[in-house]
Amino acid sequence: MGRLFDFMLPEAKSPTADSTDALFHFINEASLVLLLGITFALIYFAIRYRRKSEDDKTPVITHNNTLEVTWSVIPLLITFVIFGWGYTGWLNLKSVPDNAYEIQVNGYKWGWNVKYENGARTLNEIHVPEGRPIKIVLSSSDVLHSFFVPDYRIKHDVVPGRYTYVWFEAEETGESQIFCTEYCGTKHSDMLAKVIVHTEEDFQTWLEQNGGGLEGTPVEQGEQLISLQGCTTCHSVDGSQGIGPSFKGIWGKEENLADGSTVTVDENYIRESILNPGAKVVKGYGNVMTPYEGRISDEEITNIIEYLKTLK
Amino acid sequence: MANHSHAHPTHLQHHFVDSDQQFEASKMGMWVFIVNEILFFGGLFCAYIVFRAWYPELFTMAAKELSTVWGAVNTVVLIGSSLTVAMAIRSAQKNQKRGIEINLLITIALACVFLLIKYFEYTHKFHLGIFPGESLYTYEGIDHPLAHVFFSIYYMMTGIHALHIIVGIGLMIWIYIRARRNEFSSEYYTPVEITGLYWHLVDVIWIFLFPLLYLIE
Amino acid sequence: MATAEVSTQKTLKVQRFKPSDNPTNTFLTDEKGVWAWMTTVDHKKIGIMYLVSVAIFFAVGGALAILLRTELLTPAKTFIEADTYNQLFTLHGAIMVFFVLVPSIPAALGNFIMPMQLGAKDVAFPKLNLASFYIYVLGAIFTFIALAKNGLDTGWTFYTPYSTQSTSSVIWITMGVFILGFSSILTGTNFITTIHKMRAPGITWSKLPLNVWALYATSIIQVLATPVLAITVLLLTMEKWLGFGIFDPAIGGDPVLFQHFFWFYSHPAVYIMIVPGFGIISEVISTFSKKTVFGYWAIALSSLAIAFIGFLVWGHHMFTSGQSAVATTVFSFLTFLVGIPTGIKIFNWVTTLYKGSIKMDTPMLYVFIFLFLFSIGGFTGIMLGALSVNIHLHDTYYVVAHFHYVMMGGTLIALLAGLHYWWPKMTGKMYNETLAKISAVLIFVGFNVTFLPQFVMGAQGMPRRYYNYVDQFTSFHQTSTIGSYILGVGFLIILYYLMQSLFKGAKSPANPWNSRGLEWQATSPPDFHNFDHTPVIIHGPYDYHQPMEEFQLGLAVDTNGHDPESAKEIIDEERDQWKNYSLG
Amino acid sequence: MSEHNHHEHHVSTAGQLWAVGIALTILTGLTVGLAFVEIPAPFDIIVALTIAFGKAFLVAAFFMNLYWDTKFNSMLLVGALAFFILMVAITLLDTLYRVEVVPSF
Repeated sequence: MGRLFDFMLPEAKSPTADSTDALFHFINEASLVLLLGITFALIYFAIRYRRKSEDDKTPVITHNNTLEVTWSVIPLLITFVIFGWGYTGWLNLKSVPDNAYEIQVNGYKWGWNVKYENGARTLNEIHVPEGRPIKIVLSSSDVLHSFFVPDYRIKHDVVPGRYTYVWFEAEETGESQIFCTEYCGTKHSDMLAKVIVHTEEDFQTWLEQNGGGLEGTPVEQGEQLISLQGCTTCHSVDGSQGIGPSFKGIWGKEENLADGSTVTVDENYIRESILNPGAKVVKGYGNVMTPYEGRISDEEITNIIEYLKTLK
Repeated sequence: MANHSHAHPTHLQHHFVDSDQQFEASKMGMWVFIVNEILFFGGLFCAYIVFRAWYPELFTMAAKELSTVWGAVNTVVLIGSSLTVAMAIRSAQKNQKRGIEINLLITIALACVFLLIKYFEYTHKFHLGIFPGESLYTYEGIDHPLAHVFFSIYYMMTGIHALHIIVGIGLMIWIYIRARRNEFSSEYYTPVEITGLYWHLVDVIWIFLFPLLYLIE
Repeated sequence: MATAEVSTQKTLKVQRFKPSDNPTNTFLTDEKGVWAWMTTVDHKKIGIMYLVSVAIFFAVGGALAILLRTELLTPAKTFIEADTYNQLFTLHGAIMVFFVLVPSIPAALGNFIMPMQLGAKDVAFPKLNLASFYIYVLGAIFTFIALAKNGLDTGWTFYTPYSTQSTSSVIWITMGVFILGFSSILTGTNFITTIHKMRAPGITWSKLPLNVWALYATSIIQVLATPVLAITVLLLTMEKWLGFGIFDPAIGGDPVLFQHFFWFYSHPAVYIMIVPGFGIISEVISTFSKKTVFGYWAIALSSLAIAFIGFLVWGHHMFTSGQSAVATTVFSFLTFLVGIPTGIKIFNWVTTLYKGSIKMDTPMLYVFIFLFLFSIGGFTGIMLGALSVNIHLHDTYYVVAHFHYVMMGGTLIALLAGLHYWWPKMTGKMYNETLAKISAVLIFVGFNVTFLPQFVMGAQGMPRRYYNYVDQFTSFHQTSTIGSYILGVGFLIILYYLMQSLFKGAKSPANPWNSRGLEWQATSPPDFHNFDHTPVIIHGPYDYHQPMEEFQLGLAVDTNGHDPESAKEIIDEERDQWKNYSLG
Repeated sequence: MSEHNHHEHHVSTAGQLWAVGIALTILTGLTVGLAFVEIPAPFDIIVALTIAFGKAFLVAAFFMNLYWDTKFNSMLLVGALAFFILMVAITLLDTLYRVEVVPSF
């Protein structure tokens, strides 16, 4: 259905968008009518009643209660309609269908960790089946973030220490952009992710292939872990400059710390820097990393260390 | 009568028409400032109420660390000082210069007593390791993970209140000096009156702080 | 009231005081020299000092905006680093809100004009007024210290826990804001008392200029809301410094509670910024259409209604924050209620033009620009108040565009209207009308080119506070950047012709616009005491059907008469006498 | 008072002031005493706050002279309290009614 303000909205890809879009168009169109009315009146009066001489006499019109009541009550009624409409649409956004498929998303500086029911994990990609309501349970490991998918018209802040949620139902296969919309620091604008919509069968296959944890030698697992955990967002593996020190050649290196002392990069230093990054910060870098205490197992740390040893 | 009000008394500032306008304006200005103060402390009370509604057990447990007796003594001390300030204004209205001075001195003394008691309360807590803020707080006598939050609120409320007491003492010393210089009379005692209003406000705030912090069972 | 029972016995004798077009003695010639300015308690000089400070801060904030827009020319890095960008947008917001918009109209123009509109010699507490200015300066110093140290990267909203974890100079800035808050509080206290106690004979509440009503409503908000900001930033400072555990979830606090505290001030604060603008619009629209303002009481009382309801809607900044569903519903409902009084104002202003004698001088041109831009700001505000739509639009460029339409298209345009309207009164000089109109048109065009595309890209999904952006938004961003340059040029032209007018401008008569307002019945620029007599008011400030002579009355003898009601009575009795005098 | 032109400022008698001071002290004693009596949960704080408001009223009305002052100053005080209550009430609408979402796996 073609509406005047269609150009403003991205194509809707979830039933959660329907009510929102209808209201968006209604308010825009009603506003346009009023705005044109006001503008027309302004221009008409300015021309019709322009000053002809400095001695112009104007009539004394002080007030008109009928008019005042009219232009108070009519807008009031319109806004009541808008309120009710917005409220019902919003209730729908909050009411997750019972059969919704649940996925956990953890926001951190700066990326999204995604966890599925069978233990599969992805970074900055949410794989979902089409035609099924999806509930995203949101948590944060550091500061406030906000989970926003324009195509589905959903958004919710991700609050540390609490769980929040959004839901949607992808109508067709394809990809939709995810943004972080609560300012969270240096790479806030790079905290992007994608919803990847599969057919039901493709999704099940994908889930099976990725479920059951990581496979391979410790070094191979470590390599996968540093991207899954989002380490590579800030620490490069090729020696290029990032938010944190590069992993290339880090093993066994003497690092100068911010407090003036030095430390040799060994197992204990790496372990401490993952669990409590603020303890020993390398000179020239900020203390901005999220502590991974409670979010990573000892075995995973060992695997990461094994991998780092190979990055000469 | 009419001549009198036409004469320009020394205390009358140039932009006012007469003493009455000046007095009423000053007093109203002080009341508007009191509105500020209420909302200023209001923010703290709001934090208090929100956290008390969330963690009632924390407040019951933590309040046991506060001394009801000394809190009550301080309440009476402040009530006494409010009384003497009111008496000072009355003395000014009745042209009793000695009365203003004596009552102000008693008020200042009582305010100092209040601060002294507060000082001992604070140092006792510091001694136990009850400091404001999670990073300094070391006391382990309260079995609640958020014990430091109660004391953050406690220190903030009583600390800002104590700051107001200190400002009040300064104001009253200033008023006292002016009273010594014979600046006040039944014709002009605006500074005494508005300082008094301020002091009563400080009293009223304590009247609420006392049961909310000390008397939780 | 006490004075009422007193003055009934007095006889008021009035006579006409026609303001001289060539005053020999003005507040500018009275006390000269830097020291005299710095220690003055004259509300007019203090107003001008505020105006200069605000202009400087606006230039800084504007320059930051130009840098930001330039960086956004390309989707990736254009010329500055991400961290620098984050600092720049934080500073742009903080400076524009705390140092420009909040003090702009009340403290600068309001300080100058309001006591004159009341026929008073000064505000109630002139020394306090000067103190407010220096507190403002002190707040600015703290801010500059913060910049010199580590800057600020939290956004002007200081959301926890980002702000408590940030390594930038948050504490210096929050202390700066704390101090600045007291400047605002004291100005508000001063104005409320002044409006109540300092009115000249005859100025009843129903003859109060709408500008004064607007400043009254503003002062009420300042007095009630600003202390909460003070306590909020104090708690935030403590949270960061000692770890209080009230706002930071890592140590037991609640970040959403911080947002409540913050917006309890910062939402009413947007009314602190816009309501004084409403006052200016009412004044200008009446003068340049030579007509009584339509619906005086509707406009006056709607300011108070906005001040009141404006306190109850702060949670509409938090619809996606995780606040409870009950709170969200209530806040959304109340948000629509605050839209109504604003709409009433716009309708009344437009109706005022009906059958007027409309002269499109620069101030009036700005009023028309205001009515158009602010209407858009208002309608998009309704859009953002609707719950479901808000979920989609929150924290996108749609919001950025909305508040720029309200704050810049509203407050700043109103400020420009007021500045051009009162410039002759303040300086005694006329500015170049042609250049003024050219720059007004440039600003109108530049503004829309800058911010209209932001509505579209916001609705498309472009989040705010983004250093990089996805390619699909490139053309919108580039258009917006070009618009910002046009805006910049517009403001530079204003700076040029206003400075030029100071040195080479034609001399302004006492009342160049033939306004009935009391401030125009003083000389331009006014005398040190504003009027060399005590003005007496018998007509409303917009009674254009009454002869000009009847707006130039003052007490014939110096008495203490200060009562509105009795003045009117007595003046009516003596009407014939002075009428002969003045017309003869 | 010979000054007809002046607003009559109320002058409290020493007895009035002392009476208020004593009443305040008694109320303080009362609230402390009641704190040691076991009053069930919501009522203990209601009683304590009622007494506190009573004391605040005495101070405002008689020490701060609101009882004899222009009504506008009382209005300022009541207005400030009203806005404080609004602030708290609306904040509580959020903090008391949050729903916890706990993930199922």
